[in-house]
Amino acid sequence: MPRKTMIEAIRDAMDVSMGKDDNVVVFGEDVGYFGGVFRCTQGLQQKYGVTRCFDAPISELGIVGAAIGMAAYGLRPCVEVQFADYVYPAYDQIVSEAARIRYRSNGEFTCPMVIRMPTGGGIFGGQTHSQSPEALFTHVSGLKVVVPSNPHDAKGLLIASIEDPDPVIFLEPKRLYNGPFDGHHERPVTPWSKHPLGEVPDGHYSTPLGKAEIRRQGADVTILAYGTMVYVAEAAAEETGIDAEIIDLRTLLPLDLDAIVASVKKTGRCVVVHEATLTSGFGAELAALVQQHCFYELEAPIARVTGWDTPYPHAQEWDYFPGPARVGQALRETMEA
Amino acid sequence: MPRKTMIEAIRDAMDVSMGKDDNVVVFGEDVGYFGGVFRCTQGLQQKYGVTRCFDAPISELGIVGAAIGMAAYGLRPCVEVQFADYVYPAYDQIVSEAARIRYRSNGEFTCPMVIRMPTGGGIFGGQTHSQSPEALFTHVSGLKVVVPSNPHDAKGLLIASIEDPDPVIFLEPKRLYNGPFDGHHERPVTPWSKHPLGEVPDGHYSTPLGKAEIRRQGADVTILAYGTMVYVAEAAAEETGIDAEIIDLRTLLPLDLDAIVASVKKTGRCVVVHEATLTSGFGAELAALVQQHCFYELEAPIARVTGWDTPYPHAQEWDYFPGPARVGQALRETMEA
Amino acid sequence: MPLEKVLSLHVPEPEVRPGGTPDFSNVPIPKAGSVPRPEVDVDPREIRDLAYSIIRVLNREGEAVGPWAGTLTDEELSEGLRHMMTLRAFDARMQMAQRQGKTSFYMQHMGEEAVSCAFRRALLPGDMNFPTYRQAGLLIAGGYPMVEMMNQIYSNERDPLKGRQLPVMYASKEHGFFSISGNLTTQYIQAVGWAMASAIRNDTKIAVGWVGDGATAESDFHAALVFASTYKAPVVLNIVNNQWAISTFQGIARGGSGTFAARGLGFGIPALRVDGNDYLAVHAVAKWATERARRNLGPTLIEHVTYRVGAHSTSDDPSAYRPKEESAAWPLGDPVLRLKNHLIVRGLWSEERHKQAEAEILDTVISAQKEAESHGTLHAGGKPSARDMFEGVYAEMPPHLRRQRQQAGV
Amino acid sequence: MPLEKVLSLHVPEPEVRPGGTPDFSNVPIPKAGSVPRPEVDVDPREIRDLAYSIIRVLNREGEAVGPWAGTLTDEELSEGLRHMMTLRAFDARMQMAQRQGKTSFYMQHMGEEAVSCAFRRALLPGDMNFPTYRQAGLLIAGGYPMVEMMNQIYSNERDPLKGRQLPVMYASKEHGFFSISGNLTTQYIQAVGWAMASAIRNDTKIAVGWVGDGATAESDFHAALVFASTYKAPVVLNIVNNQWAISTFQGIARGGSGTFAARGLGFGIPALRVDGNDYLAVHAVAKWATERARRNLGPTLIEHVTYRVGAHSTSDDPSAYRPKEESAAWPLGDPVLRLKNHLIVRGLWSEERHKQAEAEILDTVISAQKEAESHGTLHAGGKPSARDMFEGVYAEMPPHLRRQRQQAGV
Ligand SMILES: Cc1ncc(C[n+]2csc(CCOP(=O)(O)OP(=O)(O)O)c2C)c(N)n1
Ligand SMILES: Cc1ncc(C[n+]2csc(CCOP(=O)(O)OP(=O)(O)O)c2C)c(N)n1
Ligand SMILES: [Mg+2]
Ligand SMILES: [Mg+2]
Repeated sequence: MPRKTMIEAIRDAMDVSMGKDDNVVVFGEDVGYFGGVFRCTQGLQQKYGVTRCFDAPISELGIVGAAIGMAAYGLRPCVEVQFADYVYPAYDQIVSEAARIRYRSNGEFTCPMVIRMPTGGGIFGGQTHSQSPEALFTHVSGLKVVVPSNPHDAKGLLIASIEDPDPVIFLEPKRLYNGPFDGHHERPVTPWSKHPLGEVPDGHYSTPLGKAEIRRQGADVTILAYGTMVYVAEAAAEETGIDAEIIDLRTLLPLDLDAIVASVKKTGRCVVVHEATLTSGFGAELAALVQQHCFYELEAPIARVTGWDTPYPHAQEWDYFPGPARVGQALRETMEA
Repeated sequence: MPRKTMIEAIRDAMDVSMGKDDNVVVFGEDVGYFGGVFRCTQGLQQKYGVTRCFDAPISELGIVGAAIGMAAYGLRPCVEVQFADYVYPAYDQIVSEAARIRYRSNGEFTCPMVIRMPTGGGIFGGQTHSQSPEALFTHVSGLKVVVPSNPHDAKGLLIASIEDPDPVIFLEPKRLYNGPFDGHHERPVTPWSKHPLGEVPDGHYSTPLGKAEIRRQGADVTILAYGTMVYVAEAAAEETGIDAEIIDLRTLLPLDLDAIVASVKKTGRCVVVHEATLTSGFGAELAALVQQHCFYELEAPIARVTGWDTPYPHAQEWDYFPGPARVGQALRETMEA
Repeated sequence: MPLEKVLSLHVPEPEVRPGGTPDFSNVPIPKAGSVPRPEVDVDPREIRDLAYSIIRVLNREGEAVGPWAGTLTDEELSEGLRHMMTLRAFDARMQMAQRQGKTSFYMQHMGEEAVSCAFRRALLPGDMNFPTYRQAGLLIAGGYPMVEMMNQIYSNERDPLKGRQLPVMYASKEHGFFSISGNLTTQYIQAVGWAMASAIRNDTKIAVGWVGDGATAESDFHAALVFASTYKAPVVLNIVNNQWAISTFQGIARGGSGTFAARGLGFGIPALRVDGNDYLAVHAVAKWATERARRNLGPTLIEHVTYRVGAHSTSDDPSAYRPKEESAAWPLGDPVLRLKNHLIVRGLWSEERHKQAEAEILDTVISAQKEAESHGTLHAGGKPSARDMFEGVYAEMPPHLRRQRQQAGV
Repeated sequence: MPLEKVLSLHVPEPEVRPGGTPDFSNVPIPKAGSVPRPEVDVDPREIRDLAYSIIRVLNREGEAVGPWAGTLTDEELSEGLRHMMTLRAFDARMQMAQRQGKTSFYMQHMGEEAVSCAFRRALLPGDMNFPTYRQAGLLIAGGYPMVEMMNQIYSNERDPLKGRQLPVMYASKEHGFFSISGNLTTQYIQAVGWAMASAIRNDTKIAVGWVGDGATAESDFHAALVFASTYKAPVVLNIVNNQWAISTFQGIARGGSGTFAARGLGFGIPALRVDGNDYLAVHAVAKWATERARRNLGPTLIEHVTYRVGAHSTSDDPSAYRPKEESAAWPLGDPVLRLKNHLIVRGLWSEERHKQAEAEILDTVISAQKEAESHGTLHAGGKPSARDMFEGVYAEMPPHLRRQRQQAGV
């Protein structure tokens, strides 16, 4: 099967969707002629023309607001916000509009659209190229929130998102674009071409939203992760020798609670990991749900390993990033608790 | 001691602060000549002049963005967003700017400002006059988040917020403006003039940020509440006869964790209540912290009683609002667990 | 450079406040018929002055004069009058219903009826409006059933929006009326996006955006003008300048620019100002702008100069911030009276016919109201179910919402 | 009305793409000295045409001509040349340092040096800039120590921002340079707010906002113009039109309006366009606008017409979206060369002095770089501590952060 980087897989998903449905349009800052600062839309304008893939003015509000109008018309816009750190100007259009149009109009109007954004740190991008704002969307009823962790899922989940009848926030862990980064910044990253999950089927397939995937079977403790942290968790499990079961959530909203509960009931222990800051991060919701549904099976408090409650720093990137050492430490403490 | 409504107490806090410090300015939509749609700034323009209290164009982005510039100059702006439901256009200025200016400039510039907004439901305001967006701010490092529940605290906390060196999100439960609403919408509300917490000292005093207050001593279960839900919790305790200890958090960020942990360690049970939607609401953070710090004392899963995960409806307001019946039910279940 | 001079902040104030005597003498009102009518494919740069004038058709004598006259037939005109009278009667009944506690909230159109009623006539099936809460004339003039509107206002068992929305936040795809948002101005850029979509699909339908004078200050206004200007979207962008936001006069949003229409000039978008209380003028300008859009010539910005005679909403009391007499002093008069007089001058109408029409219309409105109330009002009778509250958040209800619905026992 | 005609979307395209031959013949360049200089208290309505022209002082022969000439002394001019040469040398060294892996990122000014260097001369102590990442000339020309800038770029142990910020996101209150945000345009409305504060306190200080052509599309731009227009804030709002966003040419942000300066007209704000590669013209216009502000006459919008010769940043490669030869074809020339020639024509400068100055400047920059590097670079030598990461989120560290710092063991 052909191997692709995550960038190629995402591009492929848009290509397949645009080929299949004329209503799919793609636009955003620098996505047209240039093909996006991460090249995710490269070639789409040449292939589908300037009215299906085009450059937008630098207005995230305008990009999302226009996409909402297009979706109301009947198109399926898949727009790019250049970095998740720049989504806030569009926040009102997402929260007050996209998320509520179906509900408030009782289905007279709907908002099938995808907002793609590179998310997460690890590239020395400082506080405006490193953020992980997923929890600011999981609190919003009416949205779906997806975070792929590999090329195969990225394509399947993006196609599913584009075909979804409701608005989807699609967060692409930029540190995974070229390979499964596990937090060991001192080592070279194995490229996707050498990783089984880099195998991306040609043509159309979709990966269902709302379904988690177990990345590693284990008996001792359940690690709930998504995006880059899936590989950090794998590294931590390896290095501590703790037999952790690692669940890649893939979709945060709606959440695959059954998979989570089944695993924690089995292991009796749970560690939640994410790059975003701790307080009111998505890990809080996961911990709240796990303690509610697995209270009598839990043998240790649920630990959260996350970014610290500070803006994302530049020089101290590796002090900030929740790498394998910190996750391993939490695993040990959770086993000993 | 004089009794005041919450509106009068809030006005008094701004009056005292403006009298004490020329750098305090107040502006927002309809806050100048008219004195605000809830009359919280009534009389301030007449007393301090149009350059200290004035009407702003309908641009929450502009109001907050201009206030940030004013704060950088050295003023202490206290601005009003007409309803918390309308804060999203200003979200980028709050999250990317106000919250980070001290950090990113290493203190060269700071952002002492207060953003006041009426929050919460109970007035048949539908989805755009009823929201409780506190969790969208507690996830943001650099902000402080305050929610008063009575006139006395409202004045003391607002003065403390205006004098605070950092940006404060000040959420005013609009259903409490005129009296301690306990969720029994079928009954008249006792006015603040008949409630001890309606006693508001004249002149300057401040209530420290980051300190919770125990509203009801109890031995059986701890209820974590803030704003309107404090009175709903009181009603539920009364009606169920369960000896609940009710903690009014008052400040959500920074949080008074010690008070919470001490109480839950004592009672062994915990119910978290808020009006905001469940998923990724602030209750998730509270539950995550409590299970982490009180794991071995907890005798039952932490319950969350909140608004449902839908936009705030109009006709179904009382099906949506987490009233005394639902809180009472959760108390019983938690006691029986 | 006199550096010793200190700075001071300028805060715009209206000419008069309660207690003062209204004075609109500073508002320049060009004579009806005096503003030229350019071709729709005119170079925007050649008509910049239209952003600083006011296009008017009906003169003091009630005659239709000048190059913008003559876009409507006699039948259309008398029907237009009925539409405005109907909207006014509808408003009066719903205002009363709100005071009687039959619903929580209402917003009326008094004085602004011509804007949405006349504009609607220039639209074709399939076109889409992105309205604010003050364009119900689009529905009335478009033949949307009044009973449906009332069912929504009452949040009753027949409410097409299932009780989820605040009163007057209607939505109807069939009638080209996009779901109203309680958040100001968000719809403006959405209208541009809808128009872009129509152009992308090589369709013939156009979009129409609506915003109030105060709400032009919101960010979405800028996004709308930027996108409309860049992609030459087939959209008409309306600004309804009724002189007031809530308690805030238009000077706070308008600032130093002479007019709101002028905002379009910086984007190369043709900007027209029209007498919003002149049914014929509004229709003529609407026709001009919609034709530009349909001919793929791009967007048009229209400022409708009118006056909000009533309170902002049932939660508002204007006497606190403007003189009671101000609306009477408003120089552009009352849209219903002006069209009525025109029809009388034309011999198409009479005081008797008017009284008669008023009576007929009131009957229709009252019987619609009776029917609506038979399906319940906000606090009495049939209401949407708690189940409805959980439906429609997504196309398919996800597990967590199903759990919550079960918990709610509904 | 030909209804059968279908719509189509217009997507602006630049004149040429890689492979094509650059052609700026469509860019109208008025003769130097041809644009009149109005009084600073002129009625904005009388100078609308200045938004569509270009104010220029230096002509082809290198002479300073016309009403805008003569605002600088000979010493100031040669110092200005040194500032621009210093900025260029600084950029060259830091670009190289980034390529050598001494830092993560850099953004240069090549071709735009005159804009920030000349503007800085019109400011007084206490005035405050709200810059973007492409106005380091404000610091260089203001005498901010280069070593400090480099310490920040290297995120080393002496970094005034403790390693928290991306390179070039400087901040200095003393030097009137507000903390740069990575989020575009947010600073524009903040500048207006700062100016409003100065006016509220009856101060004499003014604010200066900066934004790029592409970033004018952001919402904050609208908020800034609305507030500046309404409150007549003492602020100068600069748009640096260097023809490109990242890969996006200015037509995507500008749309159908002839110029970016024109955006000001809809707000009644005087809008001037200036040759941004003409040090003398930029200074003359800056003086005019700052004087308006100081005299409490309100805001001014200035579009600096220039060209981004280099890549957008060290992460960008322009050859992918524009012809390599484009910068050479840019009709307004190079700001350093133009000022150099002017000084030579005036007999104040010579090729020898220039070479000599270049050498001196390079020495200063290199020794500053040596000193900075002695305090560390991003991946080597002295660095800010992990403790610094936890400090300064609030004035006082709250308990939860103290717990986290302990957990981190620092
Ligand atoms: C984002 C947002 N901010 C504030 C409000 C509160 N609000 C509702 S209507 C209104 C005034 C609008 O005035 P205008 O745009 O002139 O429209 P009009 O009511 O006069 O038709 C305000 C401030 C809101 N609904 N949304
Ligand atoms: C809110 C936001 N959106 C997008 C970006 C990404 N971005 C950084 S610079 C840039 C281009 C800006 O172009 P322009 O305003 O012309 O400034 P120039 O770089 O040409 O000086 C973009 C899109 C950002 N930093 N912030
Ligand atoms: Mg209005
Ligand atoms: Mg640029």
